[in-house]
Amino acid sequence: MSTISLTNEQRLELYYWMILTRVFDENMVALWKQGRGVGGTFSQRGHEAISVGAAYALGPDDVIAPMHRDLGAYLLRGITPQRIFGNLLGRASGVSGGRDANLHGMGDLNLNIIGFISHLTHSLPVSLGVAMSFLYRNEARVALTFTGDGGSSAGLFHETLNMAAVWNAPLVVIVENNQYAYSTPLNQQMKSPNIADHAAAYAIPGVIVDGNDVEAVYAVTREAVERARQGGGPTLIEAKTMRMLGHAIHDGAEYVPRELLAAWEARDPVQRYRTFLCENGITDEDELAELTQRAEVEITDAIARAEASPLPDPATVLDGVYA
Amino acid sequence: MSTISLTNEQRLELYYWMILTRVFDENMVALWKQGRGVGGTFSQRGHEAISVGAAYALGPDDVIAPMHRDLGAYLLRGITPQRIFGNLLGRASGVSGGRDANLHGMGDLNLNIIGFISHLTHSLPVSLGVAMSFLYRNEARVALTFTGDGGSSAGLFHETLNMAAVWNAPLVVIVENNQYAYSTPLNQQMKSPNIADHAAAYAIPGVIVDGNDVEAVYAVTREAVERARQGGGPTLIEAKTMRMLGHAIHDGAEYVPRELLAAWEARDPVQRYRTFLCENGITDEDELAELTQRAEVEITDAIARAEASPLPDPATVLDGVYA
Amino acid sequence: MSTASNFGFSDIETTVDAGRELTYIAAISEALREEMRRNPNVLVMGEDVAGEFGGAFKVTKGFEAEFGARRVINTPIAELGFVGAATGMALMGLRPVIEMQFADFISTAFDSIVQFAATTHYRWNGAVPWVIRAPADGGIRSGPFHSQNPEAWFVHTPGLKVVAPATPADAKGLLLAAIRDDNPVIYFESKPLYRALKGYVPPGDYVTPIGQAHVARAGNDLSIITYGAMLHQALAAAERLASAGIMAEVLDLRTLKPLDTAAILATARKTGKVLIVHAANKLAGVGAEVAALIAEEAFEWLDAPVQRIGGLDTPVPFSPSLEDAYRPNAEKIYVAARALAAF
Amino acid sequence: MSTASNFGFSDIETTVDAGRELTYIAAISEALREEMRRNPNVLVMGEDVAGEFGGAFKVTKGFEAEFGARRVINTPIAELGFVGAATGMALMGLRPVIEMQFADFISTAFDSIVQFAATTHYRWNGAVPWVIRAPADGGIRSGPFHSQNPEAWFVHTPGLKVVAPATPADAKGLLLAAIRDDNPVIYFESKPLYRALKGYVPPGDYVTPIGQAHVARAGNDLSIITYGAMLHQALAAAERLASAGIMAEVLDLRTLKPLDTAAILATARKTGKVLIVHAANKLAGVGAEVAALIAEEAFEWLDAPVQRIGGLDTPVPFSPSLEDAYRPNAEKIYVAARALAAF
Ligand SMILES: Cc1ncc(C[n+]2csc(CCOP(=O)(O)OP(=O)(O)O)c2C)c(N)n1
Ligand SMILES: Cc1ncc(C[n+]2csc(CCOP(=O)(O)OP(=O)(O)O)c2C)c(N)n1
Ligand SMILES: [Mg+2]
Ligand SMILES: [Mg+2]
Repeated sequence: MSTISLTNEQRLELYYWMILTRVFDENMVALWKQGRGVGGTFSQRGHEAISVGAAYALGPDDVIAPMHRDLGAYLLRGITPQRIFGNLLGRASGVSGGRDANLHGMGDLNLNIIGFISHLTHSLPVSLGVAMSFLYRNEARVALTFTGDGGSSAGLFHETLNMAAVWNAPLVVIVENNQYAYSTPLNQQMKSPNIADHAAAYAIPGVIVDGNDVEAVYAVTREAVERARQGGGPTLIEAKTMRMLGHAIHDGAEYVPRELLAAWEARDPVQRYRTFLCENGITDEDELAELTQRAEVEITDAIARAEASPLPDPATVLDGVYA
Repeated sequence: MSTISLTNEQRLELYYWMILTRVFDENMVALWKQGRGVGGTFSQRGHEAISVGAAYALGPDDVIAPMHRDLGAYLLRGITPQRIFGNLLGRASGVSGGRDANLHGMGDLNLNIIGFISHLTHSLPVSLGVAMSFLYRNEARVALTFTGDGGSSAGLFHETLNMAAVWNAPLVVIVENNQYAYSTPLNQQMKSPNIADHAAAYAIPGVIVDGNDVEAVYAVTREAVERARQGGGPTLIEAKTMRMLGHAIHDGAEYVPRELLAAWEARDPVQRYRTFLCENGITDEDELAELTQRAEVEITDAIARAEASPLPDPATVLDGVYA
Repeated sequence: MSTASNFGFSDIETTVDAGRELTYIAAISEALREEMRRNPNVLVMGEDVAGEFGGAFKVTKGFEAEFGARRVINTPIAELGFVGAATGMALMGLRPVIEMQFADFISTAFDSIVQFAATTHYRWNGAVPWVIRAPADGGIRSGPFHSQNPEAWFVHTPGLKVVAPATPADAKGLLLAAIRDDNPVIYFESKPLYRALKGYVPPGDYVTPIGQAHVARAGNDLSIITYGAMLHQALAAAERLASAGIMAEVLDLRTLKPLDTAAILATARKTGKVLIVHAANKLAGVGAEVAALIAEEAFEWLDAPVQRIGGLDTPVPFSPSLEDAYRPNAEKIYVAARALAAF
Repeated sequence: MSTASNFGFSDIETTVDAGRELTYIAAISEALREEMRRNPNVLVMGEDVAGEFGGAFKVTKGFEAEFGARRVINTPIAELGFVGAATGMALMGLRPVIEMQFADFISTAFDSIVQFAATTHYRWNGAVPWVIRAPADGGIRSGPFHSQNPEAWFVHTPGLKVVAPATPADAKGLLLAAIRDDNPVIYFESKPLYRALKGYVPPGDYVTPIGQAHVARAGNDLSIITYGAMLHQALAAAERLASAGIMAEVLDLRTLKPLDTAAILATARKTGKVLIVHAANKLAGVGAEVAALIAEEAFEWLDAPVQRIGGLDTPVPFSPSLEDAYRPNAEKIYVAARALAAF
């Protein structure tokens, strides 16, 4: 576990966002198993440290474009659990007002969040454009975005990093390498397992980080964000982790070797940070249990409110196509 | 000038293809200046050593997918100057039968040539597929294709090299880095000037070669082709050269510094090989003059025949949309 | 036909009863497996098609075990590149069947399809005999990027063929025809029919010729021209119309490019009243071409305005209340047809 | 209007005479320059637009000197990525005007346009006020990849706006309207008109509203509905028709999405005979939507079949003999209109 200068208060914040994400996820999975879901949804289990650690490294004016396993980032940046459950359940109160599905379409420019689109890997060039707008206006702001290992095979990965390098854009790209793209293991996606290796050819910094270590993720992201803010250009960060459940709610992921999952289970990012916090005397199990309890209440309440909220009025179906 | 085991006869062949390409090009430019052209066309000046040296490294069963500055490759692989002028002039006798423009659309599967398409960089994935068909059928054949420095910024560059590496495809990709994409200099296209650097991230061999040295181009291509043939997978070759005239016939290329052109003019691939051949006693100026003369006759004759040949019958306009 | 929401992820039944009643998706899988057995040049490629997994919808489950990794290729997420690679294979005489994970992602491969593959034979006689299988259509609460019907883009593009089976038998017959065709063919499969629709599927080598529409129900009072999942909504509406004494003819286009203009004009001329229905955006959709064709060449036979029902000019919304407003169905067809009959 | 083959590469005249007769391309350049002076959020980006070069067609020549490299951005050859980047800029309130080097390459950016930019406002209220300038159309011996008219793909796609000016005044007026619109707008410019067509262009701030068609010539006998370069072929045909005593009304659509349905229906109802003309592939082209609309909503006013003339269902062939066979022109319009008038 790396150590960087975080206050204990900050550490508890990091933990809270992780446990909130975990509790959200477990409740969401349960909801779908009970047949109360609408459409599909993506489990976030295993990705908590990346989405939370990275988002925590941003200032409020920075812009983030999360991907489909970055629930933690949405929560941390201020989208309430109720609005997210509303989205998942197609409610008018959902972030996209019932227009987009699961964790897609959850943009909110008031919160400096760019919504995700199914088509991989469009968050990258769009975030590059966001970063370019900061250069354009001489603002000391940074854009942060994410892609999966799978998304890194798409041409946009190359186009974006190349242009970001030439333009010296204040952009940070994090690859969440969770070993699989849906059912396809890494070795069928790429020959070299280190996606960060690409950075060298763009002449930009490339960093590999333990994606299950929230403080490590925070530290490398923070460094990249500050470099970008100071005119140092883009950084490519590869966070290694494991997708602990199926690709989406319907997927049992029988194709993943059970030993592999067991090995990663031992490195569970939430449990690991919990142990770290206790062993270093930063907090104790009681306080952590209280946080979990708080998260449970928040999520249970959000689900109840979201489920009770109405579907969109069909008469509004044509609204909002144009600005 | 590198030395490899080429017979003197082979060296004269290499020279002949280069001088034929040069003479073709000069006559083509003159034709267009006289207003006898149809549409646009691309000068080939400066690219002779790459297109000829690389194509010469292939066996007859290998497949080549040239780009728009690879006239030498088309000629060497057996498309006659008359068919090419026919193409440029929109004649029924042209390679594409008047359907495609300038050096596009000059495919001929009997000659194992894949036609070029305007949209950059589609020759790459298509050639990968050709290479995959060789693996599929267990044939010891290789696919060779080309892109410009400009084309290397396109997503397909990444998608193709990544898949070629994973699939260990018998594919050789040559980047003709001529310092410009139309008016855009290299430093506005990419941060690192060495495109071959990308190879490392795909875990495949990457080679930089002097693109004005025909034997050097031949040697590195030959090595890559044989490696691919023996199951060693893909290679990325970057051949450095300079585009000596405008992007296309109408382009005066005022944006290129004259000193840069002068420096490269001193390294003209045709003149350089001529000097090498004479200085090493492989041939003499008389024999070379004879080859030039032969090329002049061949080209002049081709132009005359192409110009005299008819345009396509308009009644055939719908033919060939479907196979 | 129901719009069951479990449209896609369970395994496909592999034991076929004597009556050969197969689901729509089982018919696709059977056609593909049988053609791969018959023709060693046929291969499948796409995201997640290999291994025990066998594709997002399990169409190729077990294929790698039977045909080997050489013929069942998992691709990285690089649609533009892997369709380009399929084009290279096809130019060399192989017959790749490409699975798009969802039809919505076909736009990612757009250039490879509309610029390279579609034009190559016209430009230099390079035949490109691949098929793209595109799991299309909505009504299943999958939102804007897992519900699209993008066929109009490709019908407008010279050099392609486009098919859209509506029944298990045609799912098989058109897939075999598509694979054997020497041109790039886009095969739009209907996700809402996958496991919800069962029907008789002829055994063995059964081909539905490309370019032939099918009169799914005969009638004299008006014509409903449709394709894909909407066929079943149209048939349901026609049934209700019949109870009201209105005899609707229902034409299933089956092939969208080249259109069966003879069949379209025949039904238009026969009934003089035409309603065109598809799930895709009505605006500048395939139905516009059908309507224009009729307005051009069957004008003198028409007794009423040519009507169209299609999706709205919005992305496909996710929420059930919005998607139901977005999407045509039997009720909307019935209402429009009654008005048309009364014209 | 002539189809001069030097359609594109010479510098654009910058001195404007008192009569303000400008070429079509000079009007584009003027509109862009003036709007960049007015609005610091407007920028241009694309391949080769910067420096002294100023774009393949010189529309932005001198712009970098005036506005600086920050507002005049040369991009690598990465259409998908740089349109995506423009979307990001637009979401932050900038107004990028993207130059496609040729309209043919717009398909390379397809996903960025039709999936991301077009849907973002509907999905999460993200406004994307960019403009893509797409130099389109042929007749200039440029072959299949420098002659395309791909507007139908985008008209079918929810969330976009599409314009296609036919005159220098509208070239200016629609470009200003497009830049000021808060949505993604695709602006199809007509290469054959670039330097071949001159006309009066109002000075200063002149806007042609998006969504309004224009009656370019009034008449009672039949309607020719068209846009882009074909307007001038239609007007030439109308002139000849007038000599033959046939008074054609010519409607210039100007905006293709949203269509001015009121103007279309008005002319159809007025004359009862409609001929639709565009250079793009006729099959499932924009004309199909116009014809279908008329067949649906002006049926009772029609005295004759709705006719369409468009490009053939082939790639645009390069050779003059083939391209002339491929492409509509005044003669073909005249012949069709005479037959229609006689119906
Ligand atoms: C262009 C495109 N093709 C296919 C898909 C379907 N798809 C959705 S997620 C996914 C796998 C993504 O893998 P990865 O990027 O590694 O992210 P992970 O799900 O593992 O977090 C695929 C293939 C898509 N969304 N976009
Ligand atoms: C996708 C795409 N975008 C734009 C173009 C227009 N275009 C044609 S050649 C060219 C420059 C190519 O540069 P490079 O790849 O370096 O090759 P070179 O011409 O220098 O040999 C451009 C931008 C194109 N053909 N394809
Ligand atoms: Mg992954
Ligand atoms: Mg170049």
